[in-house]
Order: sequence, then structure tokens, then C-alpha cells
Amino acid sequence: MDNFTKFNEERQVIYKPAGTGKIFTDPDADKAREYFRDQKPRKMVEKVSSVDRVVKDLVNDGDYIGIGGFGANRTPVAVLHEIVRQKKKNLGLAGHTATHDFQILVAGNCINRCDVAYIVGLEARGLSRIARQAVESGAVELCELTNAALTWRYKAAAMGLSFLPVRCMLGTDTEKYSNAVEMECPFTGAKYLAVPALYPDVGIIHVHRADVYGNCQIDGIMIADHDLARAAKRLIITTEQFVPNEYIRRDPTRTVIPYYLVDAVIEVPFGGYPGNMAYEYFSDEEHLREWLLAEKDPGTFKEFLQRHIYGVKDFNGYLETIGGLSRLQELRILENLIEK
Amino acid sequence: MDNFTKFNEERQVIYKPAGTGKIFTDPDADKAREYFRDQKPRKMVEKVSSVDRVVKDLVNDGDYIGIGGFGANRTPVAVLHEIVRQKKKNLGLAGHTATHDFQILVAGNCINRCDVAYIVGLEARGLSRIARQAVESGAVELCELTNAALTWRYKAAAMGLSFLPVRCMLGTDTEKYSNAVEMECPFTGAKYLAVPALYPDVGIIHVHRADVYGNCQIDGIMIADHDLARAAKRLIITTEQFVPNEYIRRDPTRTVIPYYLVDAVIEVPFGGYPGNMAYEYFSDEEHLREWLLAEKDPGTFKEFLQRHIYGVKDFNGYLETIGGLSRLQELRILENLIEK
Amino acid sequence: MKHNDMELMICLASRYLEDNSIVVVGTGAPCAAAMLAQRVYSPRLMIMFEAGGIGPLLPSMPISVGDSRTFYRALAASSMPEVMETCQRGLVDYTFLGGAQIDQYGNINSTMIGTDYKKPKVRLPGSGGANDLASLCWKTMMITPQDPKRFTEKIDFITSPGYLTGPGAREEAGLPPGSGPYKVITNLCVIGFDEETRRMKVESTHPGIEKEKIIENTGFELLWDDNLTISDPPSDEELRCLREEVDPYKYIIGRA
Amino acid sequence: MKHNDMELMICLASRYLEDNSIVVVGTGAPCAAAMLAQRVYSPRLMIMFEAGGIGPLLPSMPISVGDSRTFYRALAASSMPEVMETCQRGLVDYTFLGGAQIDQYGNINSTMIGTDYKKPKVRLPGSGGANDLASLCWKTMMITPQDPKRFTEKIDFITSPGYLTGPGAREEAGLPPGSGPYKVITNLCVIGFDEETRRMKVESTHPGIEKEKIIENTGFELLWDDNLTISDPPSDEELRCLREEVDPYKYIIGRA
Repeated sequence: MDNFTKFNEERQVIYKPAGTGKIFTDPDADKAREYFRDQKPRKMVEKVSSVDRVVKDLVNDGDYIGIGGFGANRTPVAVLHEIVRQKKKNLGLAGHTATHDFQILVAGNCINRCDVAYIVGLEARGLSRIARQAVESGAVELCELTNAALTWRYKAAAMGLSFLPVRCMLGTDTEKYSNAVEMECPFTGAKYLAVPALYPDVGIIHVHRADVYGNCQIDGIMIADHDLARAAKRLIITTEQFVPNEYIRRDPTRTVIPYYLVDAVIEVPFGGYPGNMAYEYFSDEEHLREWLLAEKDPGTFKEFLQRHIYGVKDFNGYLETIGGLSRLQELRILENLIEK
Repeated sequence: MDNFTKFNEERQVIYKPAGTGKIFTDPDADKAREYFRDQKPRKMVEKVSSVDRVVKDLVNDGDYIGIGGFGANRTPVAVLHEIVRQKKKNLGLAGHTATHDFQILVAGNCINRCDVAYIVGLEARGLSRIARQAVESGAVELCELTNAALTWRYKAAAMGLSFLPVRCMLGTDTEKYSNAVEMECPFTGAKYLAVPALYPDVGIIHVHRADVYGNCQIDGIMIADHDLARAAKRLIITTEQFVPNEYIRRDPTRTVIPYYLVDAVIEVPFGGYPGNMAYEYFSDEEHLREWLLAEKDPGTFKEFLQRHIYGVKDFNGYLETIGGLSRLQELRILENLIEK
Repeated sequence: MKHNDMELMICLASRYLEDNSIVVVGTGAPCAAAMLAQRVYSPRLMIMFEAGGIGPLLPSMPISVGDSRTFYRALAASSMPEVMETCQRGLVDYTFLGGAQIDQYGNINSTMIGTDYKKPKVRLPGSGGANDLASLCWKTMMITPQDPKRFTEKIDFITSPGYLTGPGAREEAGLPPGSGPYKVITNLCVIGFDEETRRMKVESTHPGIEKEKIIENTGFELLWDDNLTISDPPSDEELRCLREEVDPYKYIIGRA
Repeated sequence: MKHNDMELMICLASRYLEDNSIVVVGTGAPCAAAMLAQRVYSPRLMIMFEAGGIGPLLPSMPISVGDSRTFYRALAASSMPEVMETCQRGLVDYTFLGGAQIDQYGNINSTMIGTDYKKPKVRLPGSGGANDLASLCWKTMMITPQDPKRFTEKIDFITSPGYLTGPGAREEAGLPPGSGPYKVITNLCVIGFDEETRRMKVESTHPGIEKEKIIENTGFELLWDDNLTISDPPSDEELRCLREEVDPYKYIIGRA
């Protein structure tokens, strides 16, 4: 019988730090286990809260946060605005395709470190001036990574590990400014990078529906949220709508986030605005363009933030400033009357 | 800013084979990449076939196979019977909770090596005499593993890697007879076992519905099939029913196996019988008990196999021998009229 | 109320499952204990099955840890890696294991009887998920009849880790600190593990069971708790619930 | 038919996407090229987006690689790890990248302009999925305008790997053998990569473009194919389809 191994004997190998990037969060799986054992809410009780309350209680200055969705798609915007309103400081961020989310947090001067896969741009919409300034000035310390590396760092944590081997970044400057370690496969000798598990202090995810315990369903692409939900030490869920527990139990195949991962759940209709929420509403490209334009002049931008974030009480207040239900209905039509 | 690393410098570490178990399949990710590039059917064309044809064409003597489902739950029984009927020899098997599936292949003397997580038993139903004999006689070479280790070996392959780190098996005799390697975390120094990626030659999975191209939906628990479908070099799908491609596209969130992983797809209603198919039919405990009893006497068992497998042309023929549609309807009722 | 040994073990085991915790169970007695706990002591005990079922409203005893009952009206129908990774992440409080042999450190054999791995006297199923659960859940429990062949000085094969060779051995092997065997519930007594030596220590003897009988039925030296008590027998409420709601067809409790 | 540079590049790029293959694209010109290929040359070209969309029936150009168009009536709405792992497993034939700078080996910079990483002259978005796709897909393509600042001897930051420092360098770095840059399609010419040196080699010049103009617009020495040809200009059918079906609102082709 064949034995597909190259190495039958004990051997010495080299582990070599590959980059100068810092590891902003502790990858230690045993410490994470202890945290999860002691702090994760295994009690299936109502966890309904409000946005201002969860940001007060669950987001601390200095925390490292992971944001669900994809920049301006299914992004938990209500919580991000509240973080800005409550002037949270020195946050760390997992910047995997961080577009409008990054822009919001930079506008509030909330972050001082970031694992970068993609920042400062809004994809096809162009670059954010304030985001670029924050980074170019050195106000935000960076560790260079990639979308896959970041998603696999979440996955390492979701699996209860302290690292995973990956095949990206090798040979590039991205590697040189990363926090990866060069290693090799125990079976084939192939070269790998190891990336450290990423257990964020807080995960924030916007979903299509959840029950009051926090059991969640998401329609369409998951992006990295399956793993983020499992990796996060504390997890805040905003949902387009509440559904009865019975609704969840009717089709358990659809549950992507079970209640015991969730610390608080809040119903926030249109909670992903001005981003796109699949099957619900399209992104408000006009508003996003207005934001990018406003950034060009500090005075204009201050007014812009005052009008849309600082000057309103809550997310519904923000929605009023952009045209309220009439505008939102236009975006619903744009999302769903696609064959017209 | 904190830097959560214990090791800033290059260092030497030890990789140490932990067990005497063989690696029955090549874990080399580059070779798998080449295979997938050259052999995987990226052409979205009809792949409808028949059970006898796929076993002739896609299962070769000596192949290593991975079976979907969980022993006697959503198991691709039709294909397993056909493997026995066509007298395939020297197969390798990933035995993660291999219960009735293992029993079938042993009855046909089809396998000569097995990665063991769970074999020879049928959970609460008791032990299989013929399965025990096959193993106790040394006719089947074993490598000792666990359910998690095997599922993670599939996952390593599904991720396109040659290994994954795991935290099970450590310190036990299971480890000593495994094919794992002791290693440590590049970031924390924590001890891990590395398990080799498992790329089976053939994967066989029974699903609830598929289109003619092989896009598949599964209801209920996935067990290890998400990863098995991705790890397998060739993939055979049997489905309770065909659905139009339009049905798949209507709810793409539900697709667990996309067409480009699939080599052939066959509609086999009741294809998981005598196992349980969630939401469709319950397991036939009487038939499974009859099988276990028949094993106690070689003559009786020979007749049993003749009646149910060798003496019938195909799976529908088998279903006739156990009572046909009337019996199957009883099992449908048992599955779904659960509140009665 | 009168009861048999299986009923006794299930009732006693059910009392150790704290409310608002998570337990991964297999079929049989452990599943019965968890279902009983849900009904009598711990209504919010969350049951998981290693094949993927999470938080079902169990309509009846599952036959397999992967059958459709294990995710009937469940909170989630997930996957084996999902459940195993939840264990590895430290979210699962309890698990129950079975086995053919167990030693004083709670190491369990479910792989083979004999001395030659390649030619075992009896080949058993192997780990299944047992090694994983014993490695990764916080507290491992066992429900088992007690006799000297089963409770033995040296088991033929360590399938699933207890405390291995004693204090510190799990940690040295790389297993997650703070995890390990918790209780062994037999037909004779309830056994815990000594904090210092990690050896089995009898905590309570069942009503009518003499110390000598326990010693006779154990192949190694047991420790005895300074506060050794008599096990509280199953209450009428426990037995009623077990017989009427949990296992009305006596699939499990009929086995004793 | 007359056409602008963007139309030219998209049409030429679309011809390199073989039928029955898989391409991961971003938004903009690459997505337009893939959609055009599907309509004109390769009806069974399968489009994936890195955020999880697999095989959509694209109703219009996506604005984001994660917006709902990317999985509209798709074969699967999966996840970012799913798509990245499909690439890592070797199932993805083509990808398209963009960037601010590219060198003769096809290494691409989309991270920063300047010499000090901590104080860049201009900070750009970074890799996003670009490094992953360039590392893990079989063939990397680029659609880009050509000028000497962009096509430069030494790029300020290697975000995504081309052939790195030349022959064998990808393999030595640990990247999957057999993968690497394939074509660069510019407003002036179509460039491939020399098998031996792994350096850029012009394969065809666009109608009316002199060799000198290409040399002037390149910051390093180009190789020239022995069988240098003139690029086939966009056909009427390509242009009609691109303008009427793929990008009727001129989101992309209006940019040139």
C-alpha cells in the first residue's frame, strides 16, 4: 500500500517572520477558549437592545472591531454612525474591503490601527480624501494583508485555532508588511505563510432577519460573516426585521448565526443604508457621491457630518435627512424591479 | 500599540511524525491543482447519467472513495450497491461514521484500506459481524483518526491546502496510529497536530435536488459534504429529484455544490434507503436489523445479498425486494407525521 | 418508585447538566439524560449533535446522531465541522462518552480489545467523535455499568483522552487547558476526579451499595471523597418524566 | 465602426476568455470584457466575484464586487472564503487586475506611491483580493492605459505577484507552479510574457500605433514577438453588443 509521505523522520524546520506588520489582537486559542467559556451568552434569553445602548455597553475605546458585509453591501451602518456619535476612540479595524464603513469611522476619528486588505477607496466610486489623509498622515497604523488572508484569519479563529496556512502574499511587498510567518508543510515540504487567528473584540453584522435570541438568517452572499460571527468575542447584530423563533425553527438549514454567538440584537430597518441590502434595497449612489464630494472641503464636510450624523438622534433621524421613506422606496424599486 | 507575538525572530522548530498510520492519498496541493485544472468539468453541460454507467466510468479498482452523509443518513446507497454488483476491488475509504455504507462495501469485499474514525458499528443498532471480521482479519489496512480529524482533512483539501492544524487526538493511542505530525503554532508556540489534506479519487453524495448540470441543494445537516464535494477529484451526485436550473437560480443561497465540482448526476428517488433522508423518509430499521441478523450465518448472508443486491438489476429492483412503494410510503409517513 | 440501573444512571447524570449550558451528546443514555435535564432541571440546556444538529425540539429519541430527529425544528441544521469547531473554540460545556474500558485517569478505550493493533481480539468502532469531544469540550462525563474488566488498571488502547498519565499531562500533550473528565456515573456510584492526582474519586455511593462492592468491581485503586455521601435516588418526578416523556418506548431504559 | 480606447481594450480582452472556463472579475472594464465574451465568444464562460457571487445572470454592470447584481439569479451565492478557496484549489482559469504601476515581470502596485511605507506620497486601496487572485488563479490579465509612469522599471510596492524577479521566482516564493501573468491589454498594444525570461513581450500593436509610441510609453525595455502582428480592431458585432447590451449607460466605455 502506498504511503504518500515525504518525511518519515523527525526533522528541524525554520519558522521565519515574513513581515514587519504587528499582530493587533491576541491569536492565542486557549485565551479565546477561556473568554468564550466565561463570557459568551449561552443563555437563550431575549437580547433585544437599542443601538445607543449596545455601543455604550459593548464597544469600548481601544477595541478591535470586525464589520460584516462588504464595504457598502449589507454593512451595519446604524452602529457605525452611533460609534461616531459616541466619539469612540482608538479602535482597531479589520479592513477587508473597508469602503464606506472605513470612511465613516475615519470621519469620526475613531480608528488608530487597521489590518488592511482594501481601504481608502470605494471601489468604482473613487477614493476617499479623508480616508487617504488619515492613512497618509500616519494617524492610522497599518498591517498589510489581503482579502483572502483576512478572511482566513477570521476562519482560523472560527475554527478555534491560532493560525492557518495560506498560499497568498508569498514573494510580494504585501508579505513584507504583513504579520505572517513563513513555514512549510509537514507532509510535502511546500512553502506556506501562516497567518495569525483574528479574534476581534467586537463583531458587528447586519442581517436580513433574526429572532429575539439572536438566531439569524442572511440571504445571498455571506462574504466573511460566517467566520466573523464565530471569531468575534462580542457580537452585535442589527436586523432588517425580527421574526418569531418559530420562523427560524421552520427552516434550520438557513440559520447562519445561532443565538449563542450573539450578545445583542436590534431591529434596524434599512440598517444597511446607504449601502446595498440584497433583495431589500439598492445602494444610494447619489448620497455616497455627495459624501465623497463633501470630503473635498473641510467646512462642507463638517456641515455634512453635522447634518447626517452628529445632528440627528438616531438612524431613523439620518434616514429622514436623506429623503425618508420616499427615497428609500426608490431604492427598493431599484433593487427589485430589475427586469423593467 | 501592542504586538501580540511571542516570536520576533527566525527560529528552529521540530516536526515529528506522531503515528504509524499511512497516508493513503496524496496530500500535495499542487498536484491536486493540476488535476482540477485539467480534469474538472468546468463546462456547464448536462451531466445526467445512470448508476451503472458512473460506476463503470468513474470508479476504478484501487480508487480511494469518500462517501457523503453519515453512515445511514443521506447515504448514496444506490451507487454503493452498484459498486458491489460490479465487484470493484481494493478501494480505499474515508470511514467517518461509516456504518451501513461500510457494511455494504465490506459485504462486497470491495475495500482494502480505510481511514478510520468510526467503523464496524451501526451506532445504537449494534456491531456488524462481517465488518468486524474484515478488520480483525487484517484484510483492511487501517489508519486511526477521528470524526473531526477526517472532516478537517477534507476541509484542508477543500481549501486547496496540503494540511491543517488540529487540536484533537493529542496524547492518545489514536494519535499513535494516525498519520498526523506534531508541530507548533508559529505565533503562540502551542502544540498542534497537522493532519494531511484528503483528496479522495471519488466522492459520492446523495442530495435532495439537483439540476442537470449538477448544481445541488441539500436540506438539513451538511455533515462533511460541503468539504467532501470540494475535496474529491471526481464527484458523483445522486439526487432524490431533478429540478430545473431556474429553480436553483431562484434561491442561489441554497446551492451547496455548484456544477463545476460535479462529474455526473443521476436521479435516484429513495436513493438513501434504507437510511434516513431528512424531510423525505425515515430509516428502515427492520431492514437494517434483518441485515445485521443475516450476517450471523454465512449461508443466510449469501442469500440475503443475492436477494437484495446481486440478484437485482438496479436500485429500483432492490426497492421492490423490500416491499416497494408501500413500504417506502410507510417510511415517508414515519419521517414526516412526527407529531401524530 | 422502583427503578432499574439504567434509569438510576440517567437520572443522576441529568442533574449535572447546568441550565444555560451546551452539551454535545450521542444517542442512547446520554441523550436521555440531556432530554430529562431539559424537562426537570435545565429548561435552557442546549443540545448539539456532532453531525450538525443544534438545539432541536427532540420529538423522540434519535437512532443516529445524524438522523433527522437531531435537527427537528432545530435552531440550526449545521455540519460536522461546525459542531467540532464550536467545541474547539471552547463553547461546549459538556459531553458524554461511552467505551469498553476506562482507567483511573478517565482515559477511554472504544477502539480495540487485545494487545496487537493489527490483529485485535475484538475490533470496536474507534473514536468516531469521542476523542474530539473528550479533547475539546470542557467537561467529559460517562454513563457506564461498573465492573473490573471495564474499570481497568491499563486499558488496551487510549482512544479518547482523560487526564492521560495524570496532573499536567493533558496540557503537556497540547490539549486545551482546563478541559477533562468530570463525572463517571455508574450503576454503583458517582465518581469525580481528584483535583491533585487527577485520579478517580468516589463522591457518592448509590443507596444499598457497599464500598466493598464498588472496590470489587473496579480494577484499580479508587480514591474516596472525604465527604462521601449516598446518592440521592431518582425522584418520582424524574422517573415519571423519563418514562412518559423522554423514553416512552423504553428504547434505552428497557435495556437495563 | 469608430471606437474609443476603452472599447478597444474591452473588446480585445474579451477574446482571451476561453469558453467553458472560470473567471473571477472585479467591477469596471474586466467585468465588461467577461460579459462581452459571454455574449460573443464564450457563452459558457462562468463569472465569479470574490465576495461570493457565482455564475449570475448579470442584469447590468455591478457597482461593487459584493452588490446584489453579482449574484442575481446566480448558480450560487456563496462567500469570500468559498471563492478564494476555489482559486486556491486551482479551479479558476482567469482573473483581471488593475493597478497604478506594473513592471516588466507583471508585478502590480495598488498599495502606495512613494518610498516610505509609513509616509506614502499617495496611499492607494491596497491588495483587496488582487494579491490572492494573482497568486492563486492560473492566468492573470490586466486592462490598463499605457504610459511610462504606469509601466515602470521599478514599482514602488509589489502588491500582487507577477513573475516577481523572473523565471522560477514564483515557484521559489511558494506560489502555485504554472500560474502567473498572461496578457496585458493596453490602449496601444497587446502584451504577453516571454516563456524564457518571463518579461513582457509585445504580441500585437493596435492599428495605427507605431512601435516608437509604445516604447515612449513604457518605462522599461520591452521584448517584441517575432511574429508581431497588428491587433484585430473591434468588430461591429463586438461594439454593438458592448454598447447596447453590456454597458448601455456607458458607465465604463464612457470613461475613455
